[in-house]
Amino acid sequence: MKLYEYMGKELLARYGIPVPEGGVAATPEEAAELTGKIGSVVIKAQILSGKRGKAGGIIFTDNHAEAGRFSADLLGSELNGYKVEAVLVEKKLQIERELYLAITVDSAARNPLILASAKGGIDIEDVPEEELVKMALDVTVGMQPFVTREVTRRLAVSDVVAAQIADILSKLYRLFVEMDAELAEINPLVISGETVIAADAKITIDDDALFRQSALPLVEERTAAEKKAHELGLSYVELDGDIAVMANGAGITMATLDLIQYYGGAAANFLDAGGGAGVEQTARALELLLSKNPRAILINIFGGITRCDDVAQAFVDVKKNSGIPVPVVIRLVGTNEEKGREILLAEGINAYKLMHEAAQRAVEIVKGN
Amino acid sequence: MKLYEYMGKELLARYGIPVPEGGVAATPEEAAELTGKIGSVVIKAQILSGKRGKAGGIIFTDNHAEAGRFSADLLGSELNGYKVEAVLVEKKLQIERELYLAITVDSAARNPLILASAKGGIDIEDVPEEELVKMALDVTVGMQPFVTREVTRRLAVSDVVAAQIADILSKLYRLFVEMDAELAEINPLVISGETVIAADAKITIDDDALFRQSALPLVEERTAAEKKAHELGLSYVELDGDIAVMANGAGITMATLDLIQYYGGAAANFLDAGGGAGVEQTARALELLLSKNPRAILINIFGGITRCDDVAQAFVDVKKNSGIPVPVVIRLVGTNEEKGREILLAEGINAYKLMHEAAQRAVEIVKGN
Amino acid sequence: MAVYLFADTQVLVQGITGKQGSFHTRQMVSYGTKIVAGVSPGKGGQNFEGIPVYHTVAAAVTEQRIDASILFIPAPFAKDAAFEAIDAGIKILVLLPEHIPIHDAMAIMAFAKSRGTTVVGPNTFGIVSSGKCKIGIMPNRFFLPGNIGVVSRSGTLCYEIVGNLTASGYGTSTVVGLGGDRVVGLNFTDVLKELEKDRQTEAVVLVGEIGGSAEEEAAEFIKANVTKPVIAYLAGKSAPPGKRMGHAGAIIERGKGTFEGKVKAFEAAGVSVAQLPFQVPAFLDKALKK
Amino acid sequence: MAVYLFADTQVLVQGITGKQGSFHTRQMVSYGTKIVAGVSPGKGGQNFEGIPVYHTVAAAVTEQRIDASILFIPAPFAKDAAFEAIDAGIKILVLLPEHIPIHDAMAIMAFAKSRGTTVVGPNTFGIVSSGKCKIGIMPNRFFLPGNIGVVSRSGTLCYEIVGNLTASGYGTSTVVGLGGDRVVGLNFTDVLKELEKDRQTEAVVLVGEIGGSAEEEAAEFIKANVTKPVIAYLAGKSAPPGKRMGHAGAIIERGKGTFEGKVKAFEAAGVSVAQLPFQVPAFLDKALKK
Repeated sequence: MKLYEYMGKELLARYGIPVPEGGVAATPEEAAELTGKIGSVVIKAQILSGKRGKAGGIIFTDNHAEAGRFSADLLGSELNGYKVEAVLVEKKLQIERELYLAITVDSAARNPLILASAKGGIDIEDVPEEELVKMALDVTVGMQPFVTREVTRRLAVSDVVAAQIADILSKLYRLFVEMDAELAEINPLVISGETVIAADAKITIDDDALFRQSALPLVEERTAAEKKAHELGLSYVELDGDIAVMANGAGITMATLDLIQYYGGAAANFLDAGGGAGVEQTARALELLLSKNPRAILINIFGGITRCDDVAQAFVDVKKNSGIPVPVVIRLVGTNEEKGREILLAEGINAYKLMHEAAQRAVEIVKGN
Repeated sequence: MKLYEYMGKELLARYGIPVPEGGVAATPEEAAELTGKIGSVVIKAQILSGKRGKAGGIIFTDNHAEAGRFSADLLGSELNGYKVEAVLVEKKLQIERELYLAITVDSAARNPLILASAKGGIDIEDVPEEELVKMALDVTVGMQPFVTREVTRRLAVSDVVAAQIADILSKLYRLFVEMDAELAEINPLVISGETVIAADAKITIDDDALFRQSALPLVEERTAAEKKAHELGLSYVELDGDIAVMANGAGITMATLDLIQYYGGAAANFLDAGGGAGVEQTARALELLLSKNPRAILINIFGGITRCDDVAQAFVDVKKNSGIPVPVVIRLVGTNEEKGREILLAEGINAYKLMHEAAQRAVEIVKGN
Repeated sequence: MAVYLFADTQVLVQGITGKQGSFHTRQMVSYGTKIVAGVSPGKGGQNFEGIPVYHTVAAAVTEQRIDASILFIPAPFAKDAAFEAIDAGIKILVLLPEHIPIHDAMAIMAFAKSRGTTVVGPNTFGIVSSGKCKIGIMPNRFFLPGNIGVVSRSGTLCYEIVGNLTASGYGTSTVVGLGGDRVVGLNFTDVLKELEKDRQTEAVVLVGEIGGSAEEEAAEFIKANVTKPVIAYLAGKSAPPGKRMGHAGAIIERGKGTFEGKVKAFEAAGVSVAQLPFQVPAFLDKALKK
Repeated sequence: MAVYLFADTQVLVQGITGKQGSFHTRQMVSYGTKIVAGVSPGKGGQNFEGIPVYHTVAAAVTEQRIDASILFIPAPFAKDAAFEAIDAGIKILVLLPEHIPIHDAMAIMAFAKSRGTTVVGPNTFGIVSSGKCKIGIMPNRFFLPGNIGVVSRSGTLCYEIVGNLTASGYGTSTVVGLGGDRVVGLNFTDVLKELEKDRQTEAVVLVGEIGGSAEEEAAEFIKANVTKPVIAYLAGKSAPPGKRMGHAGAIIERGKGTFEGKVKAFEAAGVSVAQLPFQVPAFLDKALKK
């Protein structure tokens, strides 16, 4: 779960990391009032996307009327595809130098990784590899003084700045661990006079750890259908095509999508019904697919824990209760396969044995063959 | 540094471990007042020694006058060789069962060790090995739920008691680590109704970590001379014999003491002047030895970092300034040996080359040979 | 011979009395796996269909030799259960649960490394040495003894491919599910190293997917160290960047972990990449000159 | 051959510019030790008498091969410096400082174990392969090459005994100071294992003391595994129980770690225990039939 910049900064501040004076505003009046109070400010649209400056989502002003007008234009509008629901009003910093500082998870090495660069304010992907400071952290020992000493050495900053960065790193690591962050990024980390301040914050919380981070506000990035799927315990992603897909297992669902593309079609979604979904859950999944008005449905079941008869029964139930107005292609193999085939045959459907044949047929249907 | 029971209990309480209601009293009036307030109490002399009950250091009463009289007798008196300067007045517990619980350092295994027993209230040394629950802790993972689950399983306590002991163990481990304890012992840990309470506490803090435990009151167990030695950076222990000993290095000092015993003498002290002691420190060490009025002094120097001429010079300085009224036997080898020998020869002392010969001579002197 | 698991491997089931645990314990027993003990706090002293149940792993290991353990434990408690098994000295740990927090996964991997424990998963279907010992939730009937080693990041897709192998007369030596999470224990390289040494294994099928760099690392390793034929199949060719395809690891982020990059890496290592799952047996025929 | 340290061992000095560090660096260099780098935060880029000085250990290891490091660092900062060396991959760490908090020592040992680093000390005089490489503070002139391995818990007493050996014509192969603290890295058993394998070593002198159980464990190990003659000398026979004799570990507590218990254990293992330090060479003559 990505946090808005203002939420990230609230976390930074809670852990004792310096952030600019400021506040979040949900109305133009609040933005104007904050500007009046702070003086020279920067106002930033709060959306879960970078490159806000280029899109017109950031201004500098010391005029509260201008702050109000700017915020009125932004609030409620769309920026980079995201609706702006709040702006952050912050004291404008005297920037002498911008650095980059982050802690993230190194999947391959299976441990946290410090990323730092003496060049900040730009996308870290654009920093040349040789200017990027990377340092692995051993979770059994954490952020020790020797680690911050090496990071600041490689950043080649002055002693007074190094001491502050060391302090920020220790606090950022505590935040990273205690808040179950996948990414805790400060970009830019600004040197202003003798002081080091976090001018932006990008923090992503591990979705799987939200159960123990209940104090965090929920930031919803998903579409309504994706949200509904999540509540049903399904893994669902909306795509641009017209063949709705359901399969059981993430890998096989991806492979099904690939086959549709291979035969010249386009999938409307990724839907992994998981292993062991019963009649009820499968029926809900089908309804979800129908709600997006696809031109065909492809169901690909390789029954391990999932029982083929359950899937067939769910199909029959949905058809009876709400009707299925589009063609359906089903592939069924595995646990209770024969029983499942019988149920479908009674409905006039001959289930496929091979997944690529089923995918090919679904594409043909949509193409009108 | 050993803590008094009342200090240990203050620490336990600070970490959220249940202790009986009560308070510490330095005067009979305070003890009487606490008894009046609490009702049925136990009053315990605060000394750094066990077996206080047998020595008359513990009573149960619900009469504040009796509490005052008992405390008046105890306070200022000596118990098991320790002066009683305070008593602990605590609510008397309804004891259903007594357990033992401690965390200590397992030197050989180089990690913390949980010690527990379903039999408490007695010296843990008296618990048969097969009834002792021992569980090693990995400092990189700490006190995890699975550890406490195994400890309480082996203690064979009820679920409700197990949950409380698990909680106490977690808190005790945090205390053990954060307070730099070498030993954190609760004996007995009392089951009173459905509640588990720490009825006694024995906590020892690592002397080497006192620099970062400055919030703790200093408990002084040493004699005046030992305290002075400590301030001089010397390692000094008083013994019962009459030959004062100074050497450089703990092992060689012990060996020197052994040689004195081997030849039939008795050492007055252990004094390790350390490696690299200069003239000044050596002189102070000599003065310390003289302050205990030995019948002879044996100095055994194997100069590595320690310079023989420094030791010789210190000897000459002390002799000139304050006089040395007892015979001195010196063994000198190693760094700047020749120079040291010359300095001593000028004072009429012929330094030995071999440590056993020097020790033998010192014993002969005391025996009047 | 197979790798990791053998006919005499003695297995513990943590969470044996739960719904998942009990169902899959029966499946594993019927496959022939030697399940010698179960752990279920509060149920020590009982037994599950003849298998002794203990309160803790420590209690189990004092009475039985345990070579491997599998966890049917809800994600929030999986870290403690994994630590318990590692601390008790168990050398192979199969982490079934999905949705284990990534910080817990990192902690488990660090502790396992320090104690020399091999971790499979989390979010894996398990591991099986066909015909000898299965520790996981894969359907028994597809895993017949043979000479093909299989290593996969995903579950059902792996069954699909193993099903295709079986249908074409190819049995499997050892099949390992690495798990779909970002941080997992065993990776392709670890398993390839073992399969290369295994006399029973004649060729290896690698089932990968988009996201991460595990396939690229595998390709590097194969180039330098693997002499046996390796056939790869990769899922996610059609996935758009920035969308997480079910698995935590299956996402193309910042231009990394793409299908094309992985195919390129494999081809540079001499690995044949099948376009469609059902092509794998034909690729094997060619590689093994059958 | 010797053990642990060899003629080509490259050594780092952490705290090289301090008073102790600079003095003993000169001593080590004059003994012939290859000191290739020093670390002193804030002094990176300088040099100490021709030896390059770095700000961090990580910086040093990127420019030099470092086999071992010695710490001249005040006790409160020793843990961080030790972690730094271990994290940088240094495989032998000599922890000179005394008064390192015991919790720090436990943390260092756990981290070192997980990374496969050998720790000598804390509160040790160091380790020397005579004539080849000395990492420590022992006086150079007593450590002449020969065939006797020596392992000791205390410093000056060890010099005394090595001095006696030298005077009797016995040189030393490798001499290891285990350190006087309660929690130390290498113990008698570890060193005995190496010396037993070392072709240069013909016999071993073990210098122990009261307190702890290290000598008893050594005796057990010798009984089962050591074929070379072992002579022991033990300090502390005359020490009363409950008094800590300088070393944190040298205390008889609750009837454990007594002189008598240790002598008994050694005698049961066939180890000759010398009553007086100067007797050791004669015991060696007898054991080696000279």
